[in-house]
Amino acid sequence: MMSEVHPREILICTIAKLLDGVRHVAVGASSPIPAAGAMLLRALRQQAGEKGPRISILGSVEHNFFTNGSAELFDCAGQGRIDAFCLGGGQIDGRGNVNLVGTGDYPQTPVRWPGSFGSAYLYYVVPRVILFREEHTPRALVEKVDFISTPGVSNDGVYRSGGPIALLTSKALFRFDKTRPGFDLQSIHPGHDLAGIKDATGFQFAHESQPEQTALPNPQTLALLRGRVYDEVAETYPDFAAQMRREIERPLSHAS
Amino acid sequence: MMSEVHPREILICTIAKLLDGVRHVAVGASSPIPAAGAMLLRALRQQAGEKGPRISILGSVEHNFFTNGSAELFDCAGQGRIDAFCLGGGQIDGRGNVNLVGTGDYPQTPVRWPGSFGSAYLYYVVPRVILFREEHTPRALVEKVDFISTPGVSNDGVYRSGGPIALLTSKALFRFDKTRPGFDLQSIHPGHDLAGIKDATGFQFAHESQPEQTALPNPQTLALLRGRVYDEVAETYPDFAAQMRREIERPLSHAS
Amino acid sequence: MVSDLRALAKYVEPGVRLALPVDYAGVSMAMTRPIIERNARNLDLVCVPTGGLQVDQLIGAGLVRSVETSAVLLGEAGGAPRFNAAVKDGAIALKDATCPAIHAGLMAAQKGSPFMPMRGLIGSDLLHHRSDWRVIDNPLADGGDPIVLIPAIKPDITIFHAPMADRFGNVWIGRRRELAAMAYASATTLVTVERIVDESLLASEMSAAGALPALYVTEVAVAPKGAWPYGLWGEYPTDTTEILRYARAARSAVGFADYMTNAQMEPA
Amino acid sequence: MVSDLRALAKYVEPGVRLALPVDYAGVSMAMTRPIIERNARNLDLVCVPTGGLQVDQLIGAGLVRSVETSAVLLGEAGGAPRFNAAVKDGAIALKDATCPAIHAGLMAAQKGSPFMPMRGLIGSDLLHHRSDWRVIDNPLADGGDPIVLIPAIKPDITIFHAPMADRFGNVWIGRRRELAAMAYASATTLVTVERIVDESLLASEMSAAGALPALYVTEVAVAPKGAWPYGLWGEYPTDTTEILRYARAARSAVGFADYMTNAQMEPA
Repeated sequence: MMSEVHPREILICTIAKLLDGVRHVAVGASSPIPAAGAMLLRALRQQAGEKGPRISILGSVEHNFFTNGSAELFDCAGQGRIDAFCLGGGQIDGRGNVNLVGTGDYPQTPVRWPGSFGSAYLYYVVPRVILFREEHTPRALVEKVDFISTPGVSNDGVYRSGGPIALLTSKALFRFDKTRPGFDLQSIHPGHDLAGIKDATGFQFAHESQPEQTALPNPQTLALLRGRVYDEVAETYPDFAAQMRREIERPLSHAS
Repeated sequence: MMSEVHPREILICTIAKLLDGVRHVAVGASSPIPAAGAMLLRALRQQAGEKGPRISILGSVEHNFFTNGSAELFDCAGQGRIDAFCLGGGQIDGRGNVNLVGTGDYPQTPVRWPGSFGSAYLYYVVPRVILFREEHTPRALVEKVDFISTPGVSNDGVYRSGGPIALLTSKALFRFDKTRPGFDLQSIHPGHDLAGIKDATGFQFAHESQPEQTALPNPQTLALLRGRVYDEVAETYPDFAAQMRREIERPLSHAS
Repeated sequence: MVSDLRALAKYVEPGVRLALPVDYAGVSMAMTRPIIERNARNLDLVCVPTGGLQVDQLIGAGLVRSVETSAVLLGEAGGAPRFNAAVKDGAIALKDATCPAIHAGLMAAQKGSPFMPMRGLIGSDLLHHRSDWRVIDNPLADGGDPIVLIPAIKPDITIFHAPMADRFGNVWIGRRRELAAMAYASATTLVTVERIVDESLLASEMSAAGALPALYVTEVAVAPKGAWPYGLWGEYPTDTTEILRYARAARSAVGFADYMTNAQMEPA
Repeated sequence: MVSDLRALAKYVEPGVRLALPVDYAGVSMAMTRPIIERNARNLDLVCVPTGGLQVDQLIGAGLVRSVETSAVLLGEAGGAPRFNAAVKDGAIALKDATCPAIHAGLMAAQKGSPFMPMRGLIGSDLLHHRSDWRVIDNPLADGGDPIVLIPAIKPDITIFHAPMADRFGNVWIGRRRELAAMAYASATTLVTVERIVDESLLASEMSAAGALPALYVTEVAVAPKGAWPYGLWGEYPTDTTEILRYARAARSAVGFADYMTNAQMEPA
């Protein structure tokens, strides 16, 4: 059973669970795994006779509901019409701060990433932000980011209707506790263990002594993903869908 | 010669002169005389081989350059792209204040007019505002308006890139002196005299002892007005153009 | 998505803040009588940015508590008789505004901001009577430079009429982009249309450019000639005769009641 | 109105503030070389809201003094090599922003307002490095409630590429309305298009809905495939191979110079 599920399929299914209940999720044009998670949730809800979430794919000409230019996503979020968003980051730290700008001292950062995009707004006003970074290393998950593109928490009195709820990597799922603030290890993906997670994580996190394993999709969900959902994913992310379909034909390794 | 010029044609030609040099003038959908003045200026400039002003007719589906809804006029004015505008008023007072709301104590005004429209913005930011009111009576031109929809002048330090330059009525043309502030009688239309203007005006104004008569259009200008310009006017204001053409066929009275 | 006008009118609960478009932008006159039949009172109207026949009729029917507007008039037919009478009687609260202030308030809501700054207004009596507007010194200037802040206008409901919607709930508004601004700012948006088309308006770049996405549209109902006696851009002209007929009738409360009882609900 | 690309490039004087669109919105790549040939230095770029190939090439050519942007990248081809090198060398001043802050600054200019308020940003290091942004307590709240004010962004020049213009200078921008926002905010707007059409885009409601009026357009020039190697919506896809080829070449200053000298200026 285990060997039948691709590690990225666990990520997709986990994202679908994290998104459950949202009416509208926005995903980036270069974020096939979050998009697939949102599409899986929609397929599951529609199978259950419900409407399922609206999915806005940013930067896509074909799959966008917007007609008012590139400001509309942010307006829409400001209106409270976007419930969930997936955000990556060059560095993510233990307080949920995200760095999309670069390493070292700003502005002459030795390593420069593209920039903060809309994160310094969306992270504040989208209720359910899922931090998603496949790379789970001390380089990516740091104690303290070198530059706060957007902060995990805000001081009392600062308008903040949204923020991080979880961090998903190739190795594990963390929940964000904004009261502490900090991450709680929720579950470990198959093939990984707590010691390895600790080694790979640059920040401290809370955890059970015996963390759970991340749940695998049941056969029905997996069938839906591999049928209808990959077909839908292929419309926007043809390379990704093709790659997934190639890899699930082959024996899989669970190494990250 | 005199009897050949309709009193409203003097108004139209006077407006064309007041607008001379503007690049873009906005006129109201129910303002045929200002529109005709702007169209006459455009025709004169084009006859001289120049481009002539752009004319935006508000609320007109056919003759508007706007594609961003009813906010665009105000945005456009705020950007400094509208040089001139004609503004009426239920009451206009000697400081250039305009009342478009009603007479008596607000809010339960015994006489209620429609409202201030965009005046409380455009009057501040359009450089050349021509106050235009055909009715020249103590009821319309008052010492002090009952309600300031928009003020003629602003205190030092208040952002104000525009304001009134003139007041044109069926009887006379006034220039606005914003330093005083107040109106200077510039010229009296044919058929009227200073005593009559004083009787008909509710506010004090400066004047020469022997005010000039408002200049009549020369024959070339009149011919252009009665030919090409009325044709253009007729596209947007068919009733007005037809009325003018009927009335210039008949002997004219110069009574207001 | 398609439902009938009475079903749409049920959204208009007593005390809601209701945004309505200017007479040339697509007024859903077809919704006026269903709203009056539904008899939801204490409505707070927001005219974007001015009001006309629909506003006058809702006021005449006694449903309106307050009107925020830059003007109310019947176009060529002159003043709005039931509005003017209600002003004189003090029967409605007035929030007199100027057009760009209404747009600024909606824009603040569109942007999720608490306010928008706006030039003009200082020295106008409009400002004196608007305790919700605030003057501050421009924090980006070196001192002085007063500027007015207009708070966000967040209508509960927007109602308008448009030429067409598709069966996915996208609505074609063309260049009447204030209709989009109203919908962005509002919790609920109810739209009547001349017709429903099969193909998605978002399917071609040409039609998408003038489309309000279904995301902002709560309900759509078909109402042919639904703006009548107003016109609808690109579709049919205003029936000025009918508006003049209303203007004459509505000079008195009795005449208004008579008009509303007996007048046809649809164009002849 | 129609003039050639070099004539358009003459508007780009040294030291101007130049607004450029995001890679999928219609980048006038056809103007990149004429601008570089014209050699106007000390340009202040405003990326709306992010930059790509054109920004990287202008930086590589040494024309850029500062960049205000939410990001610079080459899409699937990854980071922008000349931008990244210039950052590392301190060769350009950075005004790092976030997308809605760029939109807010342009909106302030569009509205003739000195600033727009914006939620978010507080606690971000972006704010610490932007002395032009200001935090105030929301004057409409009862106290506290800090909010950021973004000053108006008024570019001297906006340059973009669109599918078509008419012979009256109206430009069809479809749903890419940030192009209109850029033009509203800018003193001068230069547009390249795939083609000029005879009939006015304002003549039909359908095409008018996606048109930027000539009022905001300074010059239009025809440049077929003018966005290449970027794509243009509804017209042609991005040539990813060419962008990857650039990304590899521009890793070094020498490789960049070589690419700019030898690479074709037009699609094969």
